[in-house]
Amino acid sequence: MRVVVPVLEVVPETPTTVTLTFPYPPPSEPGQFVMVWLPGQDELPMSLSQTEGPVKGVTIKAMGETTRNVLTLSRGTRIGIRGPYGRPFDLSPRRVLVVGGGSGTAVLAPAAEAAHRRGSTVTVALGATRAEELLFYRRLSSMEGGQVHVATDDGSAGEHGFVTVVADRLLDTGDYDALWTCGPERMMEKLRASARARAVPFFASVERQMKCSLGLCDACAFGPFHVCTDGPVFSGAQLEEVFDFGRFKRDASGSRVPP
Amino acid sequence: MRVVVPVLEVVPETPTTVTLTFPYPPPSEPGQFVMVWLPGQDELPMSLSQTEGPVKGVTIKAMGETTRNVLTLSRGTRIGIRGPYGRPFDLSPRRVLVVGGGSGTAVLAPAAEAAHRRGSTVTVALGATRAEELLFYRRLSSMEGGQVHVATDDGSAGEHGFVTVVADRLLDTGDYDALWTCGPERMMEKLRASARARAVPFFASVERQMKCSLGLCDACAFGPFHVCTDGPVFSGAQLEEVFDFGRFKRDASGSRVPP
Amino acid sequence: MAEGSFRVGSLRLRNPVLLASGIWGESGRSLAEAYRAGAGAVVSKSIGTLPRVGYPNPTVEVLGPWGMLNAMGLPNPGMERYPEEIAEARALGAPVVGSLFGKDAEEFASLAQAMARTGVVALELNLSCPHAKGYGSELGQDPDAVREVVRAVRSAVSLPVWAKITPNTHDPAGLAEAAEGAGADAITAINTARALAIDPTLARPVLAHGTGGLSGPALKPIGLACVWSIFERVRIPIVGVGGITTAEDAYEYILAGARAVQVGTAVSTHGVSVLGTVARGLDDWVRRGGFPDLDHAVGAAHPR
Amino acid sequence: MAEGSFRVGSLRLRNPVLLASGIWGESGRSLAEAYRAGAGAVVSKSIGTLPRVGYPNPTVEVLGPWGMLNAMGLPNPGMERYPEEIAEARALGAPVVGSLFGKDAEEFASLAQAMARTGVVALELNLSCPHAKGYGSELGQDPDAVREVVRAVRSAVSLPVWAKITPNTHDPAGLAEAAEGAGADAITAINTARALAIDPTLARPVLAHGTGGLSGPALKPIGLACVWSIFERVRIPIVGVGGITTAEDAYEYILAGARAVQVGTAVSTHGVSVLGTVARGLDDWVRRGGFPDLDHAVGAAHPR
Ligand SMILES: Cc1cc2nc3c(=O)[nH]c(=O)nc-3n(C[C@H](O)[C@H](O)[C@H](O)COP(=O)(O)OP(=O)(O)OC[C@H]3O[C@@H](n4cnc5c(N)ncnc54)[C@H](O)[C@@H]3O)c2cc1C
Ligand SMILES: Cc1cc2nc3c(=O)[nH]c(=O)nc-3n(C[C@H](O)[C@H](O)[C@H](O)COP(=O)(O)OP(=O)(O)OC[C@H]3O[C@@H](n4cnc5c(N)ncnc54)[C@H](O)[C@@H]3O)c2cc1C
Ligand SMILES: Cc1cc2nc3c(=O)[nH]c(=O)nc-3n(C[C@H](O)[C@H](O)[C@H](O)COP(=O)(O)O)c2cc1C
Ligand SMILES: Cc1cc2nc3c(=O)[nH]c(=O)nc-3n(C[C@H](O)[C@H](O)[C@H](O)COP(=O)(O)O)c2cc1C
Ligand code: FES
Ligand code: FES
Repeated sequence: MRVVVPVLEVVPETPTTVTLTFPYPPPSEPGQFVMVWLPGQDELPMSLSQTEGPVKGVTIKAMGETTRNVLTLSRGTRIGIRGPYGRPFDLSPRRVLVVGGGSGTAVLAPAAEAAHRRGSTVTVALGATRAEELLFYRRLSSMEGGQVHVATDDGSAGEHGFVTVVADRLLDTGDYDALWTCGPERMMEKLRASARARAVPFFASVERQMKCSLGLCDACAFGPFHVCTDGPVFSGAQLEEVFDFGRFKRDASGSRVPP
Repeated sequence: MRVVVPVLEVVPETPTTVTLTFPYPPPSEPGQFVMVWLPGQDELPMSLSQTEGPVKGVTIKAMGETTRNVLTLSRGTRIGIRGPYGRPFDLSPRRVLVVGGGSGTAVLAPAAEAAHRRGSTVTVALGATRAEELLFYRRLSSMEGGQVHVATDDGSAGEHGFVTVVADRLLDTGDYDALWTCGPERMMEKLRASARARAVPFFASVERQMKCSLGLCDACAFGPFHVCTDGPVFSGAQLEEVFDFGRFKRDASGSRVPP
Repeated sequence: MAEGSFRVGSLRLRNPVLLASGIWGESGRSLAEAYRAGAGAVVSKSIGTLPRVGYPNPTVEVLGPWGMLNAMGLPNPGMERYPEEIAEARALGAPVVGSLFGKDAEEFASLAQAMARTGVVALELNLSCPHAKGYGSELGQDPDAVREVVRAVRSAVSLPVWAKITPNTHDPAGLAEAAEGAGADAITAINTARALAIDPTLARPVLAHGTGGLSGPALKPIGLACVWSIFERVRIPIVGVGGITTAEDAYEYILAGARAVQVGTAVSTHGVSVLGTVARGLDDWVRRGGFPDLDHAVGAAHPR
Repeated sequence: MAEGSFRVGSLRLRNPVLLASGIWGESGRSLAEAYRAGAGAVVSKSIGTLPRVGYPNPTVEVLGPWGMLNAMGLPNPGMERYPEEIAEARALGAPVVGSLFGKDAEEFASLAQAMARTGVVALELNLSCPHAKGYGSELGQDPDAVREVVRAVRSAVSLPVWAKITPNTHDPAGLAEAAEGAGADAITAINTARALAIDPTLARPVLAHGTGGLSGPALKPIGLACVWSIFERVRIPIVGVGGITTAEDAYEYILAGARAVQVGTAVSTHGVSVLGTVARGLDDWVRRGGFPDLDHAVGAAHPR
């Protein structure tokens, strides 16, 4: 059931991304998402980037009209929250490679931290268009013993090029029990191939059009699954069953369109 | 919420009265009542004459069409039950005089037994039109150390005349912490006067037209009270506030008529 | 809100939370108790010309904490006897809104005259009785019948006239417009929604009458939608009713466009003190909503 | 009941429990999954001529375990694109009832022809779309419009035609009669009930569209009453829908007069396996009720 809460903090993360925190006591796990209602505008699915304790957080990148308006929200603004929804990351793997692309890192950060706290070894690779768009670089670097590898499209930080190249190298040089990723779907699709080739269990957090988030309306139909209830985290094996993955999404009318 | 249950036993108690038992686990206390639905006929309030354990019982006297049909019910007939409703007898008094008139004894028997089990001294006076209409004489006589005084209108058992006369004598010769009664309202009204005159706390189980039994419809309006939720057991002090007691009841239209 | 500062049209009441018709309304003393428990006014049981015993039991079915059905069948002592109940309620200080039902405009008008003589503060017309013209329908589902009834009552009495609207219609606002056009002073919305419960083990309806009316929390979203659409199309005040249990519920009705509310089923599920609790809590909600008074909150959820 | 022994009119289905329209119906694969989970057939999302994105979010509001509101706004990929979804569902073995919505008889008829070519087993006409003639009303609230639409579709296709009735009416049976008279093969009853949720802290409706439709358990007593009254007045089969979560609920609809049922909201609250669970349990209820088969239980709660 939806509750209306005040925004506690608006933390700029990159020039196009902010974190909103708000009081929301229901327990949640990394990988789960909430529906964020900006009254008078829209209600959007957002992964929790802060999953512990009574104050939760979401990290939002300006994409369209609504998310652009989020950048200018102020403390105290009332927003509606319902959830958490969906299935979280399985935190049991001992050696995890985390590959984030752009705002996809939002959902990976709490998962990486939780795994790290449980004693897993967490290796992180982050991709972004340019240095200042790197999300949660500092947050993830501060995990003790962890290492954050970087790639940017323009070479302004880390490697010049795609984070998938960095990920492939890491896969080739290290041993991993799992690869976790969230980011542009074509990036994830590439990583799935890389992980499969190396027999590393693969888990991706997938985004689709969402309306009900209750497994009712079919807006998030994804092969035999619904992203809202069966995902957003899917295993490589599950994704094998989804023809659309990396190929199609559905727009708000339910029509298949390129992802 | 209503449940439909099979009648387990149909026990004849007098030529005009039967006890029905049925499985109904919800806990109840002596003085409370249930709504008994005879599908296709009517739904009537009936005090529980058996309040303990998962099998409950009601003891019904043939008065009108529906209750006459009850005499011919057979084992296995399905009836609807909802409740228990209402406030029970306070079982704390140590010396109780119980005065039953006709089928009113149905509600007094489990109360008398419960008080007796708790160690109270219970004296019983029963009235009926004639010997064979005495209800629960044997049941109440079997309470260890208890005593059952009897009056019949035709003198065919016990004293010839009204049970109120017996009660008055008992009140004059014994000490009581409470008088409990159920029966014709004019009888109860007389007993109230007797108890008041002797400063014996008085409690009566009152009958009124009932429809919802939920304190909603006002069918059982009784001064400032509703019999279904504030009663059916009322104290003498409460009855002081009810002009209608002993004077008027309401018919199904809500019109005041003689009791 | 200061005592007595609150109005529905020309009628002043101590607060905007009323007891709904048919609940605690058969006896004058019960009406008075509901007023004592904190209601702003109390609506009587719907009264017809002759005594009616109503339908046989079972007359109610509890579906869950979220709702119940009833088919009482308009039991009432009739207009000849009922004035003694109103007299008792009035003697105890309670302002009574007299609810009426009849088969046609003529019967409504003559009931209205009789009810007006009892000293009620307003009349509420229960238009949910079987309609002779339309098989299986209610008089209050037909805008022409509503217009006729309201007009007849309007010209028979000078008291405020409230028309109570059914949700069993495709166009509640159209019915309200008909009532407004005919001179109604307020719209009460809504009565119960037509509903049925079947006992599967017995393969028969639970209520003796068969179908009944849904009340309680599940009726709230339906009542809110009716008030919402009525508010968009009439100017006279709306009295919201249907599933109100908490002050928050009442406030939602106010935001949707109601100027007062009535509480029915919750008197049973939450005790009669719910009337005072809702009245006090509503005042808090209005204040916390930043409105100077309730009038400013009326309809505030509509886009401006 | 043996597989395939069950019928709605001339249509044979493996069991009488269908997936309701608008639930899991945007993609063919989801329809197939619902069939695999045990539905007797699946009803598609309501399809119109052109793609529609529907209303903005929020499109749903959960009120409690007893009900929810939605105002999706009929999102659908349009009749040009949707056949590929039906093809996928059929390829996976699922019998699909194609649901349609249009603004008038002509649009319905041409949609029906297009839908018929996709290989659906029947058509369901969703008559709950805004009606041009009546302000604020649905096309399906007007018996004349219902008659016109059904007649046009009837003469355009040879498939079974089901008319889906709204509860937002004073006379559901009258609408059903209109559909029957115009040649409908079955009545589906009911769609959601008009309802509203307001957020009191924000003083605004929760759903972006304002009003929405009530579904889930709270709709069951309303749906049962509609099926009850329709059964009394039409002879074609009725498909009952509204608040069915358990086999007991489905059986109550059968006793009220339905020959098949649809399950919507419960697919979300109880998972898609609810379809198979209800189908199997319904069979048990029919047997335990002492009926030789489901046909004998249809309408059995009506007085004979
Ligand atoms: C489970 C889930 C979790 C999510 N978590 C987050 C999160 O943590 N942070 C976050 O910023 N967003 C997240 N999203 C995406 C978010 O819900 C919005 O879809 C996105 O922010 C765009 O919102 P908008 O209304 O401003 O853009 P729109 O007006 O809808 O679109 C603006 C432009 O961006 C494109 N676009 C929109 N969404 C996407 C997308 N998902 N992928 C690629 N292109 C897109 C559109 O095609 C369009 O060109 C999540 C989505 C899902 C399903
Ligand atoms: C809280 C409560 C508990 C009850 N417990 C029992 C019980 O344990 N056993 C039991 O047999 N009955 C009990 N009753 C009474 C019972 O509910 C019926 O009212 C009564 O049995 C008559 O039913 P009927 O429909 O057959 O008679 P009706 O057809 O209603 O009436 C037949 C005749 O009996 C008269 N009559 C009906 N009821 C009464 C009455 N209460 N007092 C005096 N005259 C009456 C009528 O005026 C009429 O002349 C209780 C009532 C209440 C309110
Ligand atoms: C037991 C009962 C009896 C009712 N009797 C009447 C009546 O006589 N006249 C009337 O206009 N409404 C009557 N109603 C309808 C209520 O006044 C009210 O409109 C409806 O119950 C919705 O409000 P609620 O959900 O708060 O109960 C009755 C309702 C119930 C539950
Ligand atoms: C999210 C949602 C979308 C719906 N979309 C449609 C639709 O497109 N066409 C239609 O005829 N009914 C639609 N309905 C109504 C359902 O088919 C069904 O009639 C209603 O929900 C009542 O059944 P339920 O209580 O089992 O959900 C929709 C219902 C819901 C909850
Ligand atoms: S968003 Fe509606 S089914 Fe997933
Ligand atoms: S029986 Fe309805 S209030 Fe007591």
